Amino acid sequence: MRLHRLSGDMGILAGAFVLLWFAPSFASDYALQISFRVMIYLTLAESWNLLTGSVGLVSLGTASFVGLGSYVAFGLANHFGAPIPVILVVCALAGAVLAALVSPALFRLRGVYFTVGTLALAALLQLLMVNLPTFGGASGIFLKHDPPPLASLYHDALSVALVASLAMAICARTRISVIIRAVRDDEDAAAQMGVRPYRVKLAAFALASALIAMAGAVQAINLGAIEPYGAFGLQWTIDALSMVIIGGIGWRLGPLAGVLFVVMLGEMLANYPEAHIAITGVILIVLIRFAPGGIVGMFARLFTRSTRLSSP
Amino acid sequence: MPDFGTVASAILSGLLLGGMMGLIALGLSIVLGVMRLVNLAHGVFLVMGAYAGLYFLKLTGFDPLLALPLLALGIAALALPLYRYLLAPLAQRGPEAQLMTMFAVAIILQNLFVFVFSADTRSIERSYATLPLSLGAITVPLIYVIGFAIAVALILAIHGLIAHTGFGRDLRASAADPAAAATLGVNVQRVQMLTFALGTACAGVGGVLIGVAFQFSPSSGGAYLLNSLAIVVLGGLGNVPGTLAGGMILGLLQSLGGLTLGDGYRDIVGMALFLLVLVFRPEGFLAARRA
Amino acid sequence: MNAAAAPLLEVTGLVKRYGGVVAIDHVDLQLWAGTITGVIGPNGAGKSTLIGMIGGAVTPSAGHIRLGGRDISRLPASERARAGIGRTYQIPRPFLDMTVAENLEVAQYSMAPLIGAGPARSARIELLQLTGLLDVAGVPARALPLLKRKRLEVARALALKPRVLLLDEVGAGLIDSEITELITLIQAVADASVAIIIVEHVLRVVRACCARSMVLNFGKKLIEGPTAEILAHDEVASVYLGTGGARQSAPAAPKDEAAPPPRDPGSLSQLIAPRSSAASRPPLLELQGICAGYGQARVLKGIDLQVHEGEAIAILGANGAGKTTLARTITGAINPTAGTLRIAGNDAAGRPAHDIAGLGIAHCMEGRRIFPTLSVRDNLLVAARRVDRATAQQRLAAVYELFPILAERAAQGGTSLSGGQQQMLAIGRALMARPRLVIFDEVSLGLAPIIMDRLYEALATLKAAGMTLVIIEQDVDRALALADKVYVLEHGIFGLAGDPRDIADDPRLRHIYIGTAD
Amino acid sequence: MRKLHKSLQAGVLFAAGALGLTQGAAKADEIVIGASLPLSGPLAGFGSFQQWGYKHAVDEVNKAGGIAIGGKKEMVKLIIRDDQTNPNLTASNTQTLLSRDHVVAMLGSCTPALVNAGALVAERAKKPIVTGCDPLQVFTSVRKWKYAWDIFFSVPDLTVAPFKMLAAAGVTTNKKLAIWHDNGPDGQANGKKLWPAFAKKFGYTVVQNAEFPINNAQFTSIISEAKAKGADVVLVDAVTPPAVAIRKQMASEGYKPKVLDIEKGAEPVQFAQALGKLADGVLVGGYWDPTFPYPGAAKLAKDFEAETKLTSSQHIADSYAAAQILLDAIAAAGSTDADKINAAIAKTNKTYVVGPIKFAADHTATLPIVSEQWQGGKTVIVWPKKAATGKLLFPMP
Repeated sequence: MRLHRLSGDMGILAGAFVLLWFAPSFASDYALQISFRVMIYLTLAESWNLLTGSVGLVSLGTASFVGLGSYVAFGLANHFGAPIPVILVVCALAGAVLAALVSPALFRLRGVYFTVGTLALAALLQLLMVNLPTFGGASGIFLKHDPPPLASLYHDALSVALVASLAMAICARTRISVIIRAVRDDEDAAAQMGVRPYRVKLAAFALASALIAMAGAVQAINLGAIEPYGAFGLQWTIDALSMVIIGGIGWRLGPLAGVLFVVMLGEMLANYPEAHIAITGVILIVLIRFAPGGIVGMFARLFTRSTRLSSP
Repeated sequence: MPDFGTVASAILSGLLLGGMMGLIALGLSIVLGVMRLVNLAHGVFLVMGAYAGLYFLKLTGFDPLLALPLLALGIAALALPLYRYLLAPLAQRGPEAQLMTMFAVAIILQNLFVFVFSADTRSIERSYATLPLSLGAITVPLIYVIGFAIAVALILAIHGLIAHTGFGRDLRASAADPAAAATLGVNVQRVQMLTFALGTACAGVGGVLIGVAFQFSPSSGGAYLLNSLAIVVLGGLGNVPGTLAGGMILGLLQSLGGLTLGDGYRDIVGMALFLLVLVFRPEGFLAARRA
Repeated sequence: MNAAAAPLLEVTGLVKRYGGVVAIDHVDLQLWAGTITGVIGPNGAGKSTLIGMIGGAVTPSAGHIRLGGRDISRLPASERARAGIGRTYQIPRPFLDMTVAENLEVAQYSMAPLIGAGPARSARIELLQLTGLLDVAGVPARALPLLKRKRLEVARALALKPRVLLLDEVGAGLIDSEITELITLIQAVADASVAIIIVEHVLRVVRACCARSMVLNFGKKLIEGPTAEILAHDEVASVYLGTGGARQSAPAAPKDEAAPPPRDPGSLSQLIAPRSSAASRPPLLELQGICAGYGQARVLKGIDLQVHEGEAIAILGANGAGKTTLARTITGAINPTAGTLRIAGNDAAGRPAHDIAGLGIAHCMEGRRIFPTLSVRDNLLVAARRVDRATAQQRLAAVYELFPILAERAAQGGTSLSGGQQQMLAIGRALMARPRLVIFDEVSLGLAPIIMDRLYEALATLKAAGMTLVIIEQDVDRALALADKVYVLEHGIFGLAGDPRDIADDPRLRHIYIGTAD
Repeated sequence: MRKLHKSLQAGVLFAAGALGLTQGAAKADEIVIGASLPLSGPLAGFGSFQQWGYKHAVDEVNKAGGIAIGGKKEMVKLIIRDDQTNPNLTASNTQTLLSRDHVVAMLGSCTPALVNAGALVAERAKKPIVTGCDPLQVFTSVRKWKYAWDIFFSVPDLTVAPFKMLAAAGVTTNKKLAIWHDNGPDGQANGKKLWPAFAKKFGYTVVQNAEFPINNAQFTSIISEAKAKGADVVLVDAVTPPAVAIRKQMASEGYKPKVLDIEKGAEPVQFAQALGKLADGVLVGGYWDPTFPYPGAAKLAKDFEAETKLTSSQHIADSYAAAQILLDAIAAAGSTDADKINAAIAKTNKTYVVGPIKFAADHTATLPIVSEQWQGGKTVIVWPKKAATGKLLFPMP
């Protein structure tokens, strides 16, 4: 039954992927730009939803891995002339390795302490990059060669987002989901049943970090220039988190809904630059207050059957 | 190698500054303890306090440090409607909803400050803020000593309030088990509202001190928020004297880090220390002293 | 039992210290496959700590635990589970948002991630059948009543295919008929390959299931042997039951805890609100057609109740009948969805909890709910509201007179007390408001019989002094002995109400409360 | 399953609808140019000056009837987006302006990180971008530009100015120099390389070289070290908030060097407003002042102050000039074709409000540097002599 649902998800994802893959041939440049942004944010949001919505690790460390991916990608491109697929694979590995390196420390922390620990990690990495001249210091690094054209970058972002969505589908639709939810609900009780909570959390953390690092790499190549304040900026963390909360935390479709909403809202409000942020804040407050399960939660109440991954 | 005077002055000013940071962190700490809320608008409340001090001086000509109680009350009063209309309705909804709401409040207020006061860097100009205080080879800014004295006095007053009064008992009970406290007759919403106001007032008073001693702009709040979080963890959640000690330790170590590694590494030392404490004593470095 | 064979589980010199307190002091234990061993002892004897150390939730300070010859003392809980140790929690901890079947999948898939879906399913069905949960396989664990949650605990532990099964207080909180069902389950589970440890207050379970038992007292093994002999032993009786002439000779419980309450109720007037003088006064508490619940689940379905000043009311009922929901509705922790709630004539439905407390209703909550960060004294003072310092001190003195141990421990942290002392603190705290009516919710739950006696003496003293009481209890005998009037909750309505003597003899009580005679 | 499908469909429809809504319908007879500016975040102060400069130039052209394209006068529409001081947003804003609003050319943001992020996008899209607010050497170090143009000061000009000024004024110091700089890009470039090199050339001894985080607030140990070492000359590279803190703490540490030059941070009027009397004597390099003998200089400052009731800043000048250069180029090209505009920009040769502009082969035009000193709440140009509006206050009070 569960596998049946998984194959359904796979089908939809494959269909969407094929459809979107050919978007550059009929969509406008603007639509492509927006889609690129959606794919990057979707990857971040899916990863954050896996960590927080499913495993229960409230992370404020998204920026650490975006920055890591950016710097690793530039190192590979500038020093070795690596092609993008290679860059993505290495960045994913780097993200997973960093996650594995810091997890012995971070996983000792529970609840709000884990959260501030991840926040401190991002701040620490940013400060280190600013001060270490090896990595360009505060001036950052420029890509030596021109980045590939938008259509090609779009395909990279789309592929990363597909990998992220596939991974989340597997986490949500297979027996893995039972284990993940057990760890989130009651770590001790799960351990008493033979689940190794540390490994489960580490696997989720490494997976999310690998995905985020890949998104960071694509975004950095798109920019052509990186420096610590932008690459390790808190804004990445806040974006991922607010998109998932707006979309509906813990819901399978929450990240997608949140990303679409926030990106569209940003575009619509961009013509009022002075008030843009304040209006976003007001909308955020109203949504949190009156749509507790986010956009998806709101819609789900209208349907009887729900596609809920798990309750928050 | 720097001489004795430089080292001693750095250590002392680090400690004094840490005391002021302790007051700011205390506001964050009590709100976190009672409401389980990491108040992401804490830094913006600090900036609000600084603007309040600046305009108080401009409009009345009176020294804002002398009018601190008045300013604190004013800022606390602003926190009440925020609690009543934004936070209280979300009380049953878990911490994320309140967290995100306060984040939204922070960006709205910051935007509002830019709009009303412009993005300019401001400072509350007082003549004593630029006087040195020398003791032999040791020189520290007089304002650090004044700020430290005010901060310590307030921290001790809050400690007394929490440890020895009926309100403090209600506060501790609400923090430990809000449902049980309510059943015993404690108006938990009122306690939370007053705690939120008190925490906001701490940020506001800290903001006036920062405004006089340093400078501020609408976007200054973020750095103080991060520092305060580090201090809360260092001092142990809900531990009032620990928060003061945590602030002073952080200030001291940042000064020492700056002296030994260069000032570029000040913040790194703070962050690294913060992570180390988190990892080895997540309940706080000084939590053992907790009652 | 084959004494010559190597034991399946061997515990040697096990020690657990918490700071200066020794919770388990050099305990040895040997278990063979196919046996069931009972562990009994008073509250705080270290029974749960022992289970925790064997299961891996608690790290031993010293000593060794060997499973089939392999030293597992330092392994984390997950590895012990994988090595074949299954445990249940005293208070069930199912994954609330998962269905019953999914709860079992957690154990299955963690042990054998690649097991085929078919075999896993049939193994699950078999387990669910064995534990009587097949009909609720698709129900979220959140919706299960206590008995089924306890069964789920057992089923989850069994899904590990354990070699050693640790059952922690599976009988606690269950009524007689439910305990009978549990005994049947345990006996069905036992087979030649499994060693079972049962930690239990309910002696019926131990008697029925365990061939051998050991008694723990103050962290030490007091005695070990065949269950029947153990239970007949004088020393055990004095330690555990607090009965008989052995009381002086054994440290059954600290003396101060067992001291009788003051005979002179004079000081109690500080703690009991004076009666109103009006002749035609309305009932102190009046419920009409009260309905309440949580979200979609309707728990109370039309409750009518009147409590007059000076009355002692007992509310009985099986687990899940809605007793605690009723208490929470009266005290404002949840709002009724229908009906009227009047306190001394004032409409109180929908008012917040602190308002209701202000009207003179105190609630001595289930689970005690002591504030860990407050001292004993501050725990008490929280409840003395809107009174001057002198009055608060008088009330404090009166509570201390009722429970002298609280005066001794006044400056200590609230949760540093033993379970019984914490319950006294909870009662004292409820009285500090000088309430007009107190609801006592499961005050005896999880306590040794001697402490239960002591608490019920205190309640009797309060009643004698004129206090209005609502007692929510599972223990029928104690409640019937104290109450003027008894109500029995069944599926959210009062199935039976009346004079305790009539109720006690009423055959319907047996039907409603204990279940059918067989 | 069906629900999921429905939701996906709904999502796609929603997205398509939203995109349709936001498609900016540019009128046929408009020339659209765009800019992404830091209107919020730490650089919001700069952003607001630039926004005024850009808008002012566009307004003037429109008041004069617009620009002739193919013989027909068209109005200019300037679309500004906020990048929140985040280079990621500068890039995406620029992408959106190019692809959605079909702007014919861009105006730059402020500071290297933001300007470069936007310029790289425009460069790839082959659309011209004219900017100020990006020091020339940083700008040219990014790449060889084809479509991006920068008018600003040259970094060596700025860093050498204090030395030249002191030499010209003929004042005596003990030639002991303390350098304090933040760890931002220009802070590191000036503080680590350029100043020490010039110090050697001009015969100064660097007794201290301290680096601090960009938003540092606590400088007492740096200051007391310089004091202990007896440096007469202090050169600082910092943004305004730490600049204010440095000046305050120097006073409260009782440290009075004879010369204090704070690059970047001491430039805006808020520096003097925040410090009051303490600002007196502080030196800072500048590239523009209303007293400059260029057409429209005095009027520009007057217009700004009349319109906004705020004190003017040099940032209104380079932004105003950048916009004028672009608009002139569009007019010269008589077309909205990017390459034609770009070629016209390259041919720019005219004196603007900031001085004569003629782009070098590396797409830069250098603004001359002057040394300014705060005196009584106002800046006075003290060097070079031909631009001077006042006398050097020495030593610093």
